Amino acid sequence: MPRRGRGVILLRRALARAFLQIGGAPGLHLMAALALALACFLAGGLGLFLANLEGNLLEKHGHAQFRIYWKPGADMAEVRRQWETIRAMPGVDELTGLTPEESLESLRSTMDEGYDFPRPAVATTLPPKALASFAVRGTDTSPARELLERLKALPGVERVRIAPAQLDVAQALRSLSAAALGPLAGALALAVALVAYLAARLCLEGRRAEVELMRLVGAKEWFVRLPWVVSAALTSVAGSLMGLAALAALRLVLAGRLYGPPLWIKLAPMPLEETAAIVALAACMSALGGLLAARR
Amino acid sequence: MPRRGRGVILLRRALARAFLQIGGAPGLHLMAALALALACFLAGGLGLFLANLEGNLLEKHGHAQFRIYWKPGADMAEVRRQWETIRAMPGVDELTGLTPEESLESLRSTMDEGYDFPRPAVATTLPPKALASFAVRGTDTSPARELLERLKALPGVERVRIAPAQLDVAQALRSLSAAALGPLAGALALAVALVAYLAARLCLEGRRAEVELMRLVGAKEWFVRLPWVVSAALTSVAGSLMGLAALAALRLVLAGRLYGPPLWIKLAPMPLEETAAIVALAACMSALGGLLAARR
Amino acid sequence: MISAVHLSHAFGGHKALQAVSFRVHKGEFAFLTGRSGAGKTTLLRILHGQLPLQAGKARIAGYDLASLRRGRLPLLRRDVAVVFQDFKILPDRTVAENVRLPLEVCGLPDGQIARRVDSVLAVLELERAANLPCAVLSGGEQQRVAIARAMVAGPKVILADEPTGNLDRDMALRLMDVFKQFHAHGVTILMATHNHDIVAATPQARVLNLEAGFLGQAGGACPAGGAA
Amino acid sequence: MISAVHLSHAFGGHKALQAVSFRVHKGEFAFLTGRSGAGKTTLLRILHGQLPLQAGKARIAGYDLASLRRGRLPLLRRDVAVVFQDFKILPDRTVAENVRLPLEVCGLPDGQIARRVDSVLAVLELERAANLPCAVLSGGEQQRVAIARAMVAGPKVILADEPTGNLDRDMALRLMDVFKQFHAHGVTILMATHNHDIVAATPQARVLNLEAGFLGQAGGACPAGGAA
Ligand SMILES: Nc1ncnc2c1ncn2[C@@H]1O[C@H](COP(=O)(O)OP(=O)(O)OP(=O)(O)O)[C@@H](O)[C@H]1O
Ligand SMILES: Nc1ncnc2c1ncn2[C@@H]1O[C@H](COP(=O)(O)OP(=O)(O)OP(=O)(O)O)[C@@H](O)[C@H]1O
Ligand SMILES: [Mg+2]
Ligand SMILES: [Mg+2]
Repeated sequence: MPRRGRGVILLRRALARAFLQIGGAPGLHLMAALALALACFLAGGLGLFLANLEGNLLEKHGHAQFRIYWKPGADMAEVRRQWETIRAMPGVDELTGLTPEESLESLRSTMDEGYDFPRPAVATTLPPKALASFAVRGTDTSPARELLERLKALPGVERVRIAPAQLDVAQALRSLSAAALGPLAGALALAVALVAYLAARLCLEGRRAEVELMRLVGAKEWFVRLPWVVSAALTSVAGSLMGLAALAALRLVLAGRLYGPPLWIKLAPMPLEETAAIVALAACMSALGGLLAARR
Repeated sequence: MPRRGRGVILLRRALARAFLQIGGAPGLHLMAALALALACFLAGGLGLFLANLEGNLLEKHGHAQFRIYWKPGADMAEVRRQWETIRAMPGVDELTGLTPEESLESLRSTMDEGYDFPRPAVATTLPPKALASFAVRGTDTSPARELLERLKALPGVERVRIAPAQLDVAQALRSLSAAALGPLAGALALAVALVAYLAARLCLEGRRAEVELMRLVGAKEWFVRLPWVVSAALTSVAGSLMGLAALAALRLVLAGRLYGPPLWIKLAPMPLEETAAIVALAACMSALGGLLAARR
Repeated sequence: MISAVHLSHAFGGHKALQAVSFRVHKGEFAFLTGRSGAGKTTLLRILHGQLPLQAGKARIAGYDLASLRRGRLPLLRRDVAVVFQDFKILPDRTVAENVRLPLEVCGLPDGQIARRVDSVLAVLELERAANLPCAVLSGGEQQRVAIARAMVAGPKVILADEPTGNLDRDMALRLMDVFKQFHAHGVTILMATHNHDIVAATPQARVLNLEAGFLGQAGGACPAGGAA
Repeated sequence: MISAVHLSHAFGGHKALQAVSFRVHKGEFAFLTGRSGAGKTTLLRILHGQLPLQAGKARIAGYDLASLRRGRLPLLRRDVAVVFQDFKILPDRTVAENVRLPLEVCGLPDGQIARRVDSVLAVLELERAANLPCAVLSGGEQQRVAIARAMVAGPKVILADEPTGNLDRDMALRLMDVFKQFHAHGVTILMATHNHDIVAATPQARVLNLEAGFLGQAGGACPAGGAA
């Protein structure tokens, strides 16, 4: 028998052994897969929640708003030119300019339906104004403060208000989720690893004698260990896919409920790379568990 | 030797065996406890989150608001008497009446600092109004609709607006959290049970021969099983306490950050009964695992 | 002390015991012989309550196996000790821990346990190994641990299944002397064995010869069969 | 084929082998005798690479144990088969599965495996049990499974550790005939045993007598000692 032919037979046999191991203790492997599925479901679920929280926070709170007021009765042509200047300033995302008439209109729209102000009397007393949105990054507020000074220095500008509460909320939520994410991610990775290791150990515990015996009758080390590595990896891939599928189904159901009147919250699916990373992590941890458990 | 004395010796020995089993495989028991700690940490953490979410939702969104407008220039004495009538209606939690002057004042307060309306001109055009808050329970909206009809029928009332968006948000969030809580609680209970069972099985796998042998040399069934039940329960009590302690620590840290400017979110601790329930559940599941694993 | 009437046992289709009848009196010493697979271990396992009684009747040490309730099985096993053919010792426990097990589970105080274990280890020449884990013992040493464990609690009946297979002839004969001492103190002994030397060296014993599940007569002993 | 020079082995403080030297030539049949605990199993385990070489030299089937790399140990074990004193069979696998294991791990095609397994089971009178799980076998049947597994791959050397302890005399002698057939085909055999009958029935074999870790000379064989 040529050496090559035997190698192929051995490889086939090692892989067949992996499947036989699963088939030989289907309950145990199912339980292991289920445990992993649950771990992945929980890990993925928390990750999804945090990622979406972060996303929603960024959208709603990652900006500071400046309100810039000109003197009532200022020249609107001059004011419009200054709006362009502000729009070009670094860090300014968006600028909405409002003439006194537009201010009145927006004020009226916040009033109860059917009510109207005595228009000319009010309009002439309102100042032209602009709402500038400024993106806040990190916890450093000095760029925002600088911008405030620059806006105040514009000719014709009477007052500039920064919405400080909003700025603080954004920063508080950001630092909070940053603080919570680290420990949570750590705890979850540990949980997945532990479950995978426990499951692999359990699968192996009953077969230690077989592993030992195979060595005693002349099996090469790779032939002894490969089935453990493969079956552990297969079990955990199946388990993590199950968990992530359940998570995806939950997300679909929730997304349907959340993205509709009146909440309009968008629940983004987990990115494909993250899904793949979780599956790969679970497979690697389990394969490692198999490799270690089958060691001498 | 009297029968009684032997019974006491046996009981002592069975308990000693429980501790010896833990001491004999400290790594395994530590790992089992850790796995349980993580499961409890995650389960408790999600429970805590959901309970607090529910609490915050109830406080902010569990109410529908009615806006009741009288005709501009209505007799304020008559209007005030009607405010009292509404306050007494069933389901009405709170009523805030606003005279035209008060309406103008509240409008002004929403305006930018430093601006003032031309007062008499505006005030005479505003209607007296009242904001009534109505507690929404469950998903049944008919009591709210009934109330709406009763309010509309009041003499002198021109229009009644219900804030439908707000009512719907409250109900959407309630039904959402109800829908999410069930599957999540189920998944977590399953996870705890699985981890406990896996750990108990693993502890036992290496000792099956001993259990069998004890029976063969004349041990009574209770003496064979008691050590397994006790050690499994001890391990899981230790584990779940560890997990809940970690959770309590996390809550303290988070609560400090959340309940302060600018968020002022209150993070209530887990109720003592729930904590006890989780510990007891984990202990029972493990004890059951021990009992089953040591069966014939 | 031990009696069987028309005892039969089948595993699936394979008849391991066929209508076996015999009687071993209190204080008697009997060998159970027969070629490999004849059903010797099966018979001993039935008598120890490890296998259910399929057909026939059996009594041992005053217990009727047909009507024995589960809860009383431990009591039977305290009176009837077995030396298992495959030893059944715990490899990760020390010799002393293995030997003390039957005393521990019946609630004997620690002091008495230690004394009894020490003396039985001395008799079986295992003192040196007392605190070694059984996994490291030689085959013969492990077999002696199994014998020590069966003897330590002072049972009324000892069922020994091939207790000398891993022992050299000198050690086997020395051990037979120990069994004979127990026998002299009134213990009933039923020993399955292949070893003709020890059968020959024990003239006071009767020989029950199992052949393919049937009980023949050998060793010039009293006729087997008949109700207990 | 097998040679040992001043081989010593100690477990903790206990000296199990003390400067043992001997030589078994290619195609020779040798018995290893000695009382329980003399070190027979220890010696066989060293020769099979299960215990490290602590002191002295040893060669077997062309492999020098002192300089053997880990990766080549499987090759040694394909040439040198062992009948383990405690059988080391997998109780939840069938007889056939246990016996085919050495052929499986060396990559023999399935057809050849089936043929070889069938023939070795026939030789050892185990056909009836081929598809039974080993847990249900009698002691003697299990021992024969262990022997079948050692023989099935056609090794150059067979190290047999007490292979007849659970067999009756007839079966033991029939099995010795099988060993002798292998021997006649050029296989080198080193057999640890307590059984004087089979030693007496094998006049062509040399006897190496281990006593308390020392190798004495017995059976009128060629003098032991000397480098390989
Ligand atoms: N659970 C079982 N299922 C099927 N067959 C069994 C079972 N247990 C035992 N046997 C068979 O019953 C027969 C009798 O077995 P037993 O162990 O009683 O023999 P024995 O006389 O003790 O033999 P030995 O001297 O080899 O130990 C054997 O052929 C064995 O294979
Ligand atoms: N790992 C170990 N640690 C301590 N002592 C050991 C270890 N392995 C073996 N021994 C001791 O070494 C001695 C020799 O054991 P070995 O198994 O070689 O004897 P043997 O000649 O095969 O005896 P038997 O005929 O009873 O099988 C025994 O006393 C045994 O207790
Ligand atoms: Mg038997
Ligand atoms: Mg030995």
